[in-house]
Amino acid sequence: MTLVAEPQLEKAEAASLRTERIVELVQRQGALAVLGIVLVVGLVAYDNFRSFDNAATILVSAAPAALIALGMTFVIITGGIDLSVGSLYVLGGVLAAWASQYGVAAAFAVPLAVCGVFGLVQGLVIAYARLAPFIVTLAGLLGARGLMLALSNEGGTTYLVDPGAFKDFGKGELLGVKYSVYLVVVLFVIGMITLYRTRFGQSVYALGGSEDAARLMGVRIRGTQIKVYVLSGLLAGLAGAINAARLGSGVTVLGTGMELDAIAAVVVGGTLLTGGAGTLGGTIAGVLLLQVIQNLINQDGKITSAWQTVISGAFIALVVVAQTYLARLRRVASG
Amino acid sequence: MTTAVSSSSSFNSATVRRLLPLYGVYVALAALVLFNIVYTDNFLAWNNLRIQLVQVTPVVIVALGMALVIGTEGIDLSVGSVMALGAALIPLYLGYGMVPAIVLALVGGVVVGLINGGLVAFVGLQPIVATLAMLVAGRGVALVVSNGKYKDIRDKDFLAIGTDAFLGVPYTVWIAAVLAVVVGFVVRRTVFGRRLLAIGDNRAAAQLAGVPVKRVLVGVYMIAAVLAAVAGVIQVSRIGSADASRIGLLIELSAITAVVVGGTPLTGGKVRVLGTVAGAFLMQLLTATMIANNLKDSTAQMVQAVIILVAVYTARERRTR
Amino acid sequence: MSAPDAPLLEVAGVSKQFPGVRALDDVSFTLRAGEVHALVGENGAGKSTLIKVLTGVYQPDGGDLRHLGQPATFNGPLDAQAAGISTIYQEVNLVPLMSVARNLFLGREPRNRLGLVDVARMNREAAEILAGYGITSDVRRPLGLMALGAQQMVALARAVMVDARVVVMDEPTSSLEPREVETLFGVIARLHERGVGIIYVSHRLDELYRICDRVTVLRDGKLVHTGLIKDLDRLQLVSHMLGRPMSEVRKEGFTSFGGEHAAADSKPVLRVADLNSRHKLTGVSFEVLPGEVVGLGGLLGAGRSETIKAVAGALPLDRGTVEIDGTVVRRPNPVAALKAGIAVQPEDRKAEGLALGLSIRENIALAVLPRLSTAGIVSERKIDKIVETFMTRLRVKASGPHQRVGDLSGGNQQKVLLARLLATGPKVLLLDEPTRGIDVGAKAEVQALIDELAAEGLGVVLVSSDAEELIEGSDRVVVLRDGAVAGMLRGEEVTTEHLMNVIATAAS
Amino acid sequence: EDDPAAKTTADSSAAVQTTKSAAAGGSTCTLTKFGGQKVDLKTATIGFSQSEKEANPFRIAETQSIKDEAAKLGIPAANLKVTNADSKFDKQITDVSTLIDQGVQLLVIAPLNSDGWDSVFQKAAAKKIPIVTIDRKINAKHCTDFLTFIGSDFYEQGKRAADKMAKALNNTGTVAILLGAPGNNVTTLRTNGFKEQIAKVAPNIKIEFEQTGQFSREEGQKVSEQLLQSKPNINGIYAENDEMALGAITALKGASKKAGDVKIVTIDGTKGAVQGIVDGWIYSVIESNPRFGPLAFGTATKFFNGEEIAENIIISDREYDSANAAADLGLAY
Ligand SMILES: Nc1ncnc2c1ncn2[C@@H]1O[C@H](COP(=O)(O)OP(=O)(O)OP(=O)(O)O)[C@@H](O)[C@H]1O
Ligand SMILES: Nc1ncnc2c1ncn2[C@@H]1O[C@H](COP(=O)(O)OP(=O)(O)OP(=O)(O)O)[C@@H](O)[C@H]1O
Ligand SMILES: [Mg+2]
Ligand SMILES: [Mg+2]
Repeated sequence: MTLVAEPQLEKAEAASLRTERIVELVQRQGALAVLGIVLVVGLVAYDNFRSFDNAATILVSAAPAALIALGMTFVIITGGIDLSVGSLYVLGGVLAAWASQYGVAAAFAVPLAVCGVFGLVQGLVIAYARLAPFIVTLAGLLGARGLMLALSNEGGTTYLVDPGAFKDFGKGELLGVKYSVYLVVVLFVIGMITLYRTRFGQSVYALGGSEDAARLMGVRIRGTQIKVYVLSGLLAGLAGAINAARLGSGVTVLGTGMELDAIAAVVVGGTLLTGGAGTLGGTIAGVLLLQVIQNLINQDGKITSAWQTVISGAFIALVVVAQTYLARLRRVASG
Repeated sequence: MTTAVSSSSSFNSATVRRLLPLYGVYVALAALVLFNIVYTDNFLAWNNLRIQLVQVTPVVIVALGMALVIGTEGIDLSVGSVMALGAALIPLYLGYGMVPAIVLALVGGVVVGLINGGLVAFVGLQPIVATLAMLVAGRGVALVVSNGKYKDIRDKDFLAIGTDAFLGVPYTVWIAAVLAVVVGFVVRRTVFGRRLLAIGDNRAAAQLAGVPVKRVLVGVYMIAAVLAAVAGVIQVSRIGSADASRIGLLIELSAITAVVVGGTPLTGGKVRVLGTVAGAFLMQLLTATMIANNLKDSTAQMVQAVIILVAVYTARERRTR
Repeated sequence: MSAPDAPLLEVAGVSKQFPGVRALDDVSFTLRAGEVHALVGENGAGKSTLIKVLTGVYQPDGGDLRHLGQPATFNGPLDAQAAGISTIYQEVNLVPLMSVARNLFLGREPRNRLGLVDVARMNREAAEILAGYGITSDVRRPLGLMALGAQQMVALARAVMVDARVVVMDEPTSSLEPREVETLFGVIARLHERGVGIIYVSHRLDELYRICDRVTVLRDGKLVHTGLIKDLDRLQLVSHMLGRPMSEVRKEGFTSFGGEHAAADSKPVLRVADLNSRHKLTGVSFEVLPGEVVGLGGLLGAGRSETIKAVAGALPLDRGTVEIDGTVVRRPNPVAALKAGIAVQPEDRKAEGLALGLSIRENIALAVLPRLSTAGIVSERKIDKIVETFMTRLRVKASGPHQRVGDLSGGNQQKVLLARLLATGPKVLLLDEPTRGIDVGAKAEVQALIDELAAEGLGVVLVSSDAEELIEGSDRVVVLRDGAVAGMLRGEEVTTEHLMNVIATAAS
Repeated sequence: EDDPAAKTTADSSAAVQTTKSAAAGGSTCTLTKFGGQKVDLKTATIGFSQSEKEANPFRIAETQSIKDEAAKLGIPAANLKVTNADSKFDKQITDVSTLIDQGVQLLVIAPLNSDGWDSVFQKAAAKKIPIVTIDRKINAKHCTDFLTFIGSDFYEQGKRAADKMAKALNNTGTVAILLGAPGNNVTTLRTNGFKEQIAKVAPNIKIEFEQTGQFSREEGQKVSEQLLQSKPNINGIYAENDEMALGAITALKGASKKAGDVKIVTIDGTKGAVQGIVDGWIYSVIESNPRFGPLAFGTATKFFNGEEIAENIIISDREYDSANAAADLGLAY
């Protein structure tokens, strides 16, 4: 026995199914489509946009944001949200720079451990005290920033990355592209496998799709919740670490508004904030899209900082509105 | 958000459990006041209380609107930018007098509210996304309007709003108090308020029950934005300058915290106005306590994090579990 | 392990308290291997709660649970599943956004050598399994796009898929059409042969007599009877459930509907003409006279709910008009429809009907707020009056008007919803499955009420999957198929036989 | 509407930066030592990376000064690429990287932070692009990573503020500090300079209160209001920028203090603050001159002409007090 559904469908239904599939594709890959359009505009309008260097710059700059958005995607698919990532990102950077004196392993391990524990605590509170993720991670945002300030003498001390393997990691390139970009690619592939092809991934979707149903179907709700917040914390810490390696120091003035940027990227990538649906491919497209827009604004060089903000905001709205309309079209097409 | 599951309720502490969410924020507030009476110099001086009242005003006003939005199961991240926009509009028409300038600032709020509400109600965007876009773009517009620069305000009448008092209580505090009463009345006693809660509890059901859902939603976002604009105007009158790049920065987080700490659940269907005001006071007093005792910024932020968690934990709804 | 003849599941003296309600009070229950055990009782009797206690969703406040003769505690549905207890809960509990196959296999996905989910195999196997239940739609599509009945079949397939020793079904047939019910009974028969113990909850008595061996009756959280079902006749069973002497209980098998009502010469109160909505409705037209009950018949997915929604202005239309008392409703939307005098009771009362977090009072008043207010300010006095009137009239059982609707039993929730409709003083009532999931007592009351309302001159449109209810209750039946009118039964033709005929010929 | 360009040009001759010590401290750098190419500024592409939104007087004046000077030198507007990091450090790093990709031949950077520029240096060094940092220093290797730093000595500013405070209070009293944004080296240096100098010259002055006002007027006012409640007997306020000082004045007015009751010393030299001296509210303002255009382009020209360039070009900042405020109000920005 195989799939028997389609042959039985009448012609008209088959046709409507086909349009539905197309609309679905466009909608799922909406960010990618817009990214394509924006890239074409950039390529045509700005000479410098075409260079390999510029592409490399876009990728490297997008790396930390991509990692944060990766974790955020998991969290948002469960129907949660993580506002603490911006603070954890700074904290991770400071810790990595400080720990780099003990070698490259410590430089990665310390931020991962601390930010992971931060995520764990948030996950535990969300899962067991059943407080809204929004509020818990808002407190996490303050807590992590406070910890970062405490560690850095109220932000006054900037730890420099020790010359050594960790710093080399930040400087190193392969085929003209920084190592961090490869790391991000690898992690996204692992992320995709985890999300689409493991039981944990299934439980992430189930939890976001319907918490009650998931519980009754035997999904370990708390375990899943805790895991996604740990994951998000770890990735934010790692993003901080690779950024510290790149910058050569544990900069303390980073990260404000980073959480909103990450959320925007994830949402632009087509993930529903209500949970239950979303893709990592969309998230990558979302991250790159926001980065490319910035890049184009810089290429132009004449847009004042005030207008830059207007454009960014309008763009987010535009993409999301377009997506909503496509989703509606799809629902109509599928009846 | 969810119903049911696990554990049973016991009876001995049942009353406490029932009352704590309702009055937890007031208990916390009282505890903090006691702490301050003992440890903070001059805490009970009228001047000090006046300062606390004046400083909390913008958060209270913004939080009132936020509470309404949260009551519809929404959220409004754009309030800070709306404050900035309101502030940026003030100097433009102050030359024609105080009233036109204020009216214009409020109209700015109305416009943003219409856009927010439109995106949520008609386009069907999730509130957090719609208002996130507006958070970014709104401040940009404020900066464009103000030409990127802040302006000092010299209009005596206008500055009087921020500095003068009636019966010893500053005008701004009166404004906040009146707004709180009005919002409380709207929630409890008006058709609009009932409808808002029904939408927050079950939007589909409200729709089928003939509630003009879209109109109510647009109304709610408009009120939130206008209140934010009012807060912006008050802030300008208090500081004496309109700085679009600074005013209202991160106030959305303070406002949401105040609302949630005050016992309004993020899941909608319920609005607690007095709790919201108390929540705002709690957070204000917390900051004041830490500044007055010259705590380091790092410590202050960590303490604040813990207190938010504890407060929200006590205020959380405990039904059915 | 345990003694071979030990009961599969056994509870002794369990109690469960919710804020303000004692949902279970010292209940004992035994499930033996190879039996189909009916669990019956009025709405709110505690059936679902007992099931949730048995399957680890709730921890009981007191009492013992034994599994295969051994004391057991289940710390969650997963524990129960591991012990071979599968459950189909009352509300379809699947994840609408996930694909059908992923829903079917959630938590037990087939994995390849790398430990990764083998998606191809999962889809293949899912398609095979579901074909056995008569479901042939694409298993890769989101479950939510399926009809409710099909979703219920997926839940059933999921529950039976594993080697379950116990299968619990909480009202599995409430959203199934007759053909699907037969499939379900086939599955139950197979399980029965395999020696699986089945707990079966339903309000449909004839089903119980067809498939069940033993019956346990709950009332107000207490055990009132347990024994072989063949030892009880329907009258006795109903009298146990209601806790009233048999003489008071109506003769079984009949609905509480009376005779015909419509005055043939009056002008139609509702006229629906040529409703079209892409993929959903094509050219639906019918009329309802004042005092007439018009039934909408058809199979699941025939477009009955869609028609109701379209008339109520809740479904975007490409074409078509709705006329009340000769006046066309312009710009069809729920507000305009309500103003014109159309009141709708949606199919899913939890998702679309009631604001469960609000009080009875607020729910009843919701639709008529403008009438109960001056200048936008509500009059508490007027609300109290109207709420009291309707709570009394519909005999809503609650601790008071301020009780949260979510805490009421299904039947009482339905009554609150009806109260809200009636409070608007409608000319036309659209009722989509008004008695779904409510107990015999409440059902009779609702049916009597529909009669009464029609007698008062309202036009009623009635949708019901219960053929008996539809036939007994309607003066005319409009039969739908694929979103179009396939036939019409009137007068003498309004019989189950004719209905089946029209559906069958239309479907062929 | 006031036109900042017109105003700046009007007093630019008087307000222009002057260097304090052309060769003070550090090594020197030449084009050969640096290894770059000679570039004619008039036809070159030049990148300017601004750190914060041009919303406060300092940033407005700074960006305007760079643009004005470029125009004065006849550099086509299209050749001057300006980016704004909107106070986001990550964005500034990306901005500068993009500028390098666009082929700029000279980088003028107003850095948001002193550390964290490794990746930029790596990239700029590969293309031998000289970097001139203005207003804040970057911690890096001179003549390899960057060409020169032009700006004020923040530590010195703190010390000068301390001297003024000591004088204002006659060496005794209690003082509060309104700190700048935490984690900012301007804050750190202005704080350390002030504290150390106070300890040295006026040990009887007690610093009883330090809270951040985030360099903003609003926060400055809020914190000052709290301060005046918990420490009503404060004698002096040291504000690490003018904005916070102006906020403090509003707070003092609100607490019914009179001008001069509390001595305020502040840093920056904005019009508002200097006016504050005239009005009697502020005791003294230490200037931090933002008009970097002429000096930045002048230095670059010299560099490309083969002249020696010092590591630090420290500008001599003015100071304003009751003696000169009224007369020099026009010099403030
Ligand atoms: N989570 C809960 N919180 C509070 N009360 C509850 C909860 N669940 C059930 N109840 C109450 O417990 C009682 C028993 O409910 P239960 O759902 O077991 O009834 P039921 O027999 O399944 O009814 P129905 O036939 O309507 O499904 C009802 O009064 C109900 O209101
Ligand atoms: N087997 C199926 N697979 C996918 N979609 C279906 C299937 N059956 C029905 N549908 C869709 O589900 C919708 C259900 O229609 P609707 O709810 O109006 O049916 P109904 O006649 O009211 O049945 P019910 O008794 O459930 O109320 C229809 O739009 C139809 O396109
Ligand atoms: Mg039940
Ligand atoms: Mg239906």
